[in-house]
Amino acid sequence: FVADAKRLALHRRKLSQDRMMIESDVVEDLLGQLEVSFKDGETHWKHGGIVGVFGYGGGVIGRYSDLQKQFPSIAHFHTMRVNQPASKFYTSDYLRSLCDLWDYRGSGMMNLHGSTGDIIFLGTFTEQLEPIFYELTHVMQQDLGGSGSNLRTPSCCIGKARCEWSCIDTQDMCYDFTQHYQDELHRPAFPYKFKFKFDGCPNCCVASIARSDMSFIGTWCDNIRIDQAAVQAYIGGEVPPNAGAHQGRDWGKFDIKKEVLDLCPTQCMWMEGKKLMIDDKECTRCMHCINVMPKALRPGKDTGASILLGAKAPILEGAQMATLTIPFIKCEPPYDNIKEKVIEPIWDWWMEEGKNRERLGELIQRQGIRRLLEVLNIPPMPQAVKEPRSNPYIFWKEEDVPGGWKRDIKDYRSRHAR
Amino acid sequence: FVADAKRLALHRRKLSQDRMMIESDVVEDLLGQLEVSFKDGETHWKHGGIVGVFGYGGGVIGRYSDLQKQFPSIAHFHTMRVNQPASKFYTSDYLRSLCDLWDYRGSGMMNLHGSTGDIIFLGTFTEQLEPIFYELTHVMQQDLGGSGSNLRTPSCCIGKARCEWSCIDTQDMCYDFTQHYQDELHRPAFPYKFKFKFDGCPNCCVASIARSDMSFIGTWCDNIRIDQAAVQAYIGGEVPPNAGAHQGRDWGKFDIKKEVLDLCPTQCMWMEGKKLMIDDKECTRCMHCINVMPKALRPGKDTGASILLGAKAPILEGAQMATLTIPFIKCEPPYDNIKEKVIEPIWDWWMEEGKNRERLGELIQRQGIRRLLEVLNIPPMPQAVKEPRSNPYIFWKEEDVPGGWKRDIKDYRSRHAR
Amino acid sequence: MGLSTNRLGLYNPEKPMENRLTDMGPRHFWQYFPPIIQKNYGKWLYHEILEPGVLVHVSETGAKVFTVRCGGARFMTVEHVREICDIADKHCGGYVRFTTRNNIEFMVDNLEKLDALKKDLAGRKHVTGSLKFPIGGTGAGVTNIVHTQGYIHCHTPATDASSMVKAVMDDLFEYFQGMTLPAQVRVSMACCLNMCGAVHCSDIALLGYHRKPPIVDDEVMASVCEIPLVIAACPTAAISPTKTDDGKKSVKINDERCMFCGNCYTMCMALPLSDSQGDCVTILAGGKISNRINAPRFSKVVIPALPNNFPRFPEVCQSVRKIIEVYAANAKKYERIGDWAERVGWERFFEQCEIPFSQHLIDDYRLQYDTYRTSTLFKYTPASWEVSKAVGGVED
Amino acid sequence: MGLSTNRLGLYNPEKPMENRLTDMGPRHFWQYFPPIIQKNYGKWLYHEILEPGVLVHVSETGAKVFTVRCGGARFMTVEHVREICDIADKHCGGYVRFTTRNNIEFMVDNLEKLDALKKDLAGRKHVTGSLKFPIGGTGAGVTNIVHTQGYIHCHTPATDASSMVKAVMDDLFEYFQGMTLPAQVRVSMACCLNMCGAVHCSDIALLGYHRKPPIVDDEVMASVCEIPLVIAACPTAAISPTKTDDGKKSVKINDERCMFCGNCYTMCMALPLSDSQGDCVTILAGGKISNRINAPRFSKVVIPALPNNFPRFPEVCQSVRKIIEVYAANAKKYERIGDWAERVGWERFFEQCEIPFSQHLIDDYRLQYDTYRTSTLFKYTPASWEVSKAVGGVED
Ligand code: SRM
Ligand code: SRM
Ligand code: SRM
Ligand code: SRM
Ligand code: SF4
Ligand code: SF4
Ligand code: SF4
Ligand code: SF4
Ligand code: SF4
Ligand code: SF4
Ligand code: SF4
Ligand code: SF4
Repeated sequence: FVADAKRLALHRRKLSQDRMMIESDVVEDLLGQLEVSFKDGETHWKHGGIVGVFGYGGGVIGRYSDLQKQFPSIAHFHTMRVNQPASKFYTSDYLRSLCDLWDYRGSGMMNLHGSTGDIIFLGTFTEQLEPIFYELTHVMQQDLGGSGSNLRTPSCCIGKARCEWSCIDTQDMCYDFTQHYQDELHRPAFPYKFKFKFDGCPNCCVASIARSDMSFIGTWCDNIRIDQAAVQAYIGGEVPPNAGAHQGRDWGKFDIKKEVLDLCPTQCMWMEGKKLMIDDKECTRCMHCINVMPKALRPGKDTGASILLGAKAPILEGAQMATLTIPFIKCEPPYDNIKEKVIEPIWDWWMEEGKNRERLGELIQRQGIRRLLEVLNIPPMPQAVKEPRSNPYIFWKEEDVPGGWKRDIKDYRSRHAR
Repeated sequence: FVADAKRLALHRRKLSQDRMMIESDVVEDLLGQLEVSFKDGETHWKHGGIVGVFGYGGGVIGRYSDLQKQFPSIAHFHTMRVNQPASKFYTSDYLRSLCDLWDYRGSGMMNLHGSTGDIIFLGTFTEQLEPIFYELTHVMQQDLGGSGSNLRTPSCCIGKARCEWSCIDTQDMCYDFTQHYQDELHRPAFPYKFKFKFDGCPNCCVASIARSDMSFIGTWCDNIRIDQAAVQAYIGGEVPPNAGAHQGRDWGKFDIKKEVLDLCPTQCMWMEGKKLMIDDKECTRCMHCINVMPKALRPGKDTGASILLGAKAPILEGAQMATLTIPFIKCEPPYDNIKEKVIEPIWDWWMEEGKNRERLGELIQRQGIRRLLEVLNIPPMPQAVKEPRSNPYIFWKEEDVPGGWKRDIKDYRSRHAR
Repeated sequence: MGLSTNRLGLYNPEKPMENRLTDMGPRHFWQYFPPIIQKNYGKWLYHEILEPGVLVHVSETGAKVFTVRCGGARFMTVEHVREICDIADKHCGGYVRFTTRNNIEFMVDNLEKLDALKKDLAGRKHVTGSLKFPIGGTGAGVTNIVHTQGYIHCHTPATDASSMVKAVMDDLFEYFQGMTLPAQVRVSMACCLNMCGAVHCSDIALLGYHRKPPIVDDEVMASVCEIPLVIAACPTAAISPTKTDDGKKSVKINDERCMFCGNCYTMCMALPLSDSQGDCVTILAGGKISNRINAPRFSKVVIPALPNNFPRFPEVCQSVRKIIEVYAANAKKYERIGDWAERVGWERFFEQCEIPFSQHLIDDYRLQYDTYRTSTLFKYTPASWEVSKAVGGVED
Repeated sequence: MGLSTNRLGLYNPEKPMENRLTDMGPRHFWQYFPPIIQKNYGKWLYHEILEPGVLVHVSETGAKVFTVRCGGARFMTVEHVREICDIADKHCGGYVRFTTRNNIEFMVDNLEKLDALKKDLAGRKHVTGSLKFPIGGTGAGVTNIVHTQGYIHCHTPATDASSMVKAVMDDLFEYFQGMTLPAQVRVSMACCLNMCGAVHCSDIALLGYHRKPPIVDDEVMASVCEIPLVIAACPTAAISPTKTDDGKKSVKINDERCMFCGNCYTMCMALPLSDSQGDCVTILAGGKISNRINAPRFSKVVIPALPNNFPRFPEVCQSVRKIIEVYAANAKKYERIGDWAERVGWERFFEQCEIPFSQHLIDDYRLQYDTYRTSTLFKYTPASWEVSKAVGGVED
């Protein structure tokens, strides 16, 4: 990346200053400060910095150097988060406009992409934030992404655009939810950040299950589609297993028993002569057999999503992965069932009872899945847990218990002398 | 049991009162109170009751009826815990003396045995506690067991007495430790109860891993002994698998692959032609293959015990099973290494830092395994955990960190402007 | 020296310390080993279960010991014990032992003695006609149910032990006498969650449980209990200090926070929990203790509450039987109940055992997070479809 | 309408609200799909990896799309992006995409274009001679390392991101270009435990970590931070209020209780943690995200601390390489690093990777109990023998 940066430095040196609203040596200064940081073994960015564009509570991360005298051109070095198009396809002229804009009004350095998915503009001065925002919205019809205690920029896997396994329209859902919840994305109303991610199947290529408060993962509820001829092609060695993902090493001849049947976690596959059989009601849709034989096996046709809740990084109570909450839900625009029956009840609950800086996952742990069921108004299902509780510490409610809780010590003592 | 009780009632009615120090109708009264309890759905024993024999802090559980007028003969109904001989073999005349003693000075009702392992004398009056104790000690050379915040009566599996798999002398260890720690057993000096149990092998027939603060489980560190001829006998169906434990149902012909090799948790067994092979260094000594083919396979010859710590029932923090702490330790009388290097350091720590009513397992959870290692002065081993921590929240100590912790804000600010 | 026969025997209340013997511990075990056990101690080669309840162990000396295991109600009277002694004298040279699950084991050293012993045992019946010494409890079956005191002796039970165990055991008797199950099934019972007997790792556990917060006996609280200790005793901090209208120091309970553990009552008699309607039986399943194939496992709560229907507990008996029958029909050889449930998935367990899955079964205690299902790996069952319907995920 | 070229562009500071456009969201994705993607959206039948970094997806329409995946340093300058655009124009009709791991994907619709594209990419080098657009990152290999800001932009890092990632990636380059591993190995990097990028479920995770408690900037504490919020921010309650000698309100840190999470600094600038000697790199391994075969799994801490040896981090590179090589040599096909470690047992993992097992690796946080090994099932390794020796369990 340094080579690339140096190249930009060169480029900027050649540009006349009126082609740049930020000092031309911003790159040199950044690399300079980086050097000092290496030497000191400490970052040289000041803490925080509340800047932004009018009316938005997110989209800009304020940064100031603590070596401003030494490196004046990065005295301010705010980032802007630009909401990427779903699954990150671009046309060159769109990208070029971004470059021209950022070259002119910013450091010319960016991240494609940030971990949440945004296009990250790395480093500009406060003065340029509004102008950039105006250019983005008026000229490029492009909005900022999220930061702060907002809905964060949703993202999704490539899905149906170029993947044969996607069980949901990841891009459409991502786009629709982003648009529908613009207010939540730009104006902090939550106790903390909230993230949506959309994976087309359980392979989880956008890692939604580990990185989003609400994770949508495509799945199916009918049967895996089998092309028996293709199965034979795999057995015969005419097609490389796992689409050739292991071709770099000689793993020997493909062995369907060893590589597929035996590895099926539910042991629900077997061969009847030349015929591959699957007991689909035992299948947990782990994708393994499909991954190994993409030409022969495909997910079912009756598709929808599983919704899992509460993934997050370690701060504070330790990391969490998302918990299975809605096993299967059909996903058809305008997705009202998801919005009204799932997302909004959860947000209402979280905004009502969540503590400051408490992620959804932590709230679920604090109040228990039982409370979550009440909030969503859904019945309990064993699928929500790996196993039932092993401790008998059940918090019974008064209405569960015959006769209620009001008791009279006198009545008790009438039967039991002290 | 009611039939049995009625029978005793009859017997006692026949006895002249001077043959009993407790009312003859004690049985009727007990059954009577039981009836009332069924009716009320509540026990009719009063709370607690501190009684005992001089100088001992345990061995007697005080009980008083809360229906004394109705059932005077069980107004007092204290139990005495009599320390059973290791693995509960008896001679009839010893048992008969117990009966005579208890018939005469108690209710004539008992438990063979209590859950911890004691012989339980169920129900006598306070006045008889000392006389019974004197008879036990002087006439029968027999002491009481434990209760209260003491070492509890140790117990063990049948071990070498009648089991081919025992890797340790369970009875001898049980007896030796019980004798060696009589003071701890009789005089409460602990924060809470403490239990030893001794299992001869990982089958855990005395359930030590679930029920003892310190669990000794026999194991081996060399190779499983194989009798290849016998292996063939199993394969040939001449010997029933698992010693005939499944003979009640037709499970079909014995299949060594399906029933042994495939179920070996470490997959360290295979057949080389007619020869059964075991890669012993991968074996985790789970006993399965030995259980299935006792005639063909035996534990190794180089034996000792694994020591696991901290099992307990749910009160308060939830149940715990014992945690592997000492992977392998030779067990030879007088077991000084175990006493000096394991038991006593643990007790010192627990007595020093354990809270009132805090079991060892809870102390370990509160202070962490790391502290346990310091106390035992042993190095860390991955075998103590299923897996390393997934959270990075390491409590570093100052000595671990280069330069220590003392730092000066001025020095920091000299590099970092606010 | 024989047992004394006067009221206070060898004890002299005037001089309580006079020739008091202490710290002698238990009798040494060796003297109670029958000769064949002494001779072959540590020499056993292998064993075989000849028939339900009958074991033979073969020694490298060639000696064989035959063991007959009989069901023991661990609650016994001296009369019953004396009868056991008679049998031991008659057949076993006066030796007998008890197992860790309170069964009785008679041992003989040859087949003739074995037959005689078995005949004798089979002949001994209670007046009620039931067998006094049923033979069984070995191998892949149900052995004796370990249990606790209940109403017979304890002050904290939420149910009775002996009667429930008797009822369930009668119902499962065929499994005690047969070895028809995929693996051993260990049933245990505890009358409160102190779980004496540590039922927390049993294939099936029966647990007495309170469901009403303690009643505060204000009148005596301050006088009979250390209020600070009482407050500290509560794991959920549901107890706080208060004053009664008439100014007495006492405590109050935050009912919503109570999880009915009873620890406060253990510490203080002025906080009774037991209640005929509140107290119930909780069923747990899927635990194990042995390290065979996989690690020991806790039992899981599968039925939160069944009524205390004394003395035969029909609902409890039916539930236990149902689980065992479904298990017997579906598990593979060597699979314990928990192995089977984990292989097919707990959702299948509940579906097949026809046990409704209630929210009470979802952990909400300290380590709850580790029980959450954080994956998409599940099987569809009616329970999951109910959830989908509730959110309009599928057409009704 | 083109981009404006004056200092403030369309923005008028006088009237900040004047024709401000908001809430328009991102551009719609469809317009950025190349024609072949639009035509075959949702119609894909199967795919194949032709060679490292080159995929073909086949549609039911018979159409094929060829994808070339290039390693992208996600930190890019406009110059680099413009070059990407040139390539897209030249070969891909002006279309390009980026993956969820920040690789660049160029797509073409026939083999000729594919060859031309590959040649072109292979020809583009940095002045340093290194490839600008290395092709790879598919299948059973190592793909791009996702990472975070580090010293380039963040205020809380305990190490730098870009430089470490560059160093490690250079070292692992062969695996980026080959598909020689038993399964995919996903390496991720985060510069503090906020773990932007959620490295907590990666096959190998590199994590910047502080090891010194915050220094309290007494002088400004009261003025720049809400002391009660600061105190509340600490998960271990290590922070308490205090007064400085000159009577200023401030806080003090109980160093022993600090676990260096940095949450207090996130909340309050007057509590800096970073320190050249204290800050270190923690290595985690064995995590995964996909639900394939088994559930997603957290990564486990396997090396508590390696030095921040800027800018090439030799110790980090060696450790990562070692783990991958031992894994490659011992795992079965389709086994992820964590699958392998669990199959052979973590004790073997440490033995074979020659990583010392330090007490820091034993969990002592909230859910620690669930990581205890509560069974006798283990393998002997030198580490276990050390314990046996320490207690006189075996002869030295
Ligand atoms: C820019 C980005 C890292 C990157 O280089 O890509 C980033 C940067 C920061 N994150 Fe993050 N997070 C970024 C994605 C994430 C992710 C990954 C994701 O979203 O998929 C996570 C883990 C998932 C999650 O949300 O748990 C993440 C978990 C955090 C956390 C811990 C939150 C938690 O509940 O555990 C914090 C701490 C906080 O919020 O105070 C945090 C805080 C921060 C802050 C704002 C620092 C702070 O103390 O407030 C960082 C600003 C850095 C800077 O100066 O630019 N960032 N952060 C990512 C956003 C770019 C984008 O919009 O595309
Ligand atoms: C008699 C016995 C049950 C039986 O019928 O067999 C028993 C009876 C009592 N146990 Fe127990 N425990 C008995 C074995 C156990 C076991 C099993 C074992 O030792 O293997 C356990 C589980 C293992 C363990 O120690 O965790 C056990 C765990 C408890 C507990 C919970 C302790 C904990 O830390 O979780 C309590 C509560 C307490 O100590 O206050 C308890 C308390 C009691 C008390 C003293 C009741 C009380 O609230 O103080 C009971 C007196 C009953 C009575 O009136 O006779 N008993 N107790 C067992 C002792 C007989 C014997 O000495 O052989
Ligand atoms: C007599 C007794 C030991 C004692 O000191 O009293 C005993 C004796 C034997 N056990 Fe046990 N076990 C005894 C309680 C236990 C317990 C403890 C308990 O249940 O509370 C366990 C752990 C139970 C659990 O895992 O939950 C136990 C788990 C085993 C196992 C492991 C079985 C499994 O599938 O996990 C074996 C191996 C086997 O059965 O093949 C075993 C094997 C044996 C053998 C075959 C050992 C031998 O070679 O003699 C003995 C006869 C087995 C049989 O009865 O079929 N014994 N055995 C106990 C009889 C209790 C009873 O009256 O029924
Ligand atoms: C392009 C991308 C999606 C996107 O929207 O950008 C993608 C694309 C594909 N993934 Fe993925 N995955 C992508 C990130 C992921 C991630 C997320 C991550 O790593 O952060 C995961 C989860 C990783 C994990 O489990 O830790 C992921 C787990 C998989 C799996 C499951 C592999 C496994 O063994 O568990 C498959 C199935 C397979 O590889 O056979 C898969 C399969 C695929 C397929 C074959 C899907 C298809 O039919 O086209 C695609 C090409 C595979 C390849 O590159 O070898 N993809 N894939 C992402 C490329 C990232 C990159 O630049 O390298
Ligand atoms: S998550 Fe599934 S659908 Fe989405 S890209 Fe990955 S494999 Fe395809
Ligand atoms: S998807 Fe997974 S569980 Fe289903 S059949 Fe294939 S391998 Fe088995
Ligand atoms: S624990 Fe092992 S040694 Fe002891 S009796 Fe059971 S099987 Fe035999
Ligand atoms: S004892 Fe268990 S692990 Fe060892 S070889 Fe036998 S079955 Fe395998
Ligand atoms: S389980 Fe509870 S009620 Fe039963 S004996 Fe033990 S302490 Fe008493
Ligand atoms: S029963 Fe347990 S939870 Fe309820 S008040 Fe008493 S101690 Fe607290
Ligand atoms: S991981 Fe930490 S240091 Fe790195 S960008 Fe995120 S918050 Fe900043
Ligand atoms: S770093 Fe974390 S643990 Fe340490 S004082 Fe700050 S908040 Fe508390």
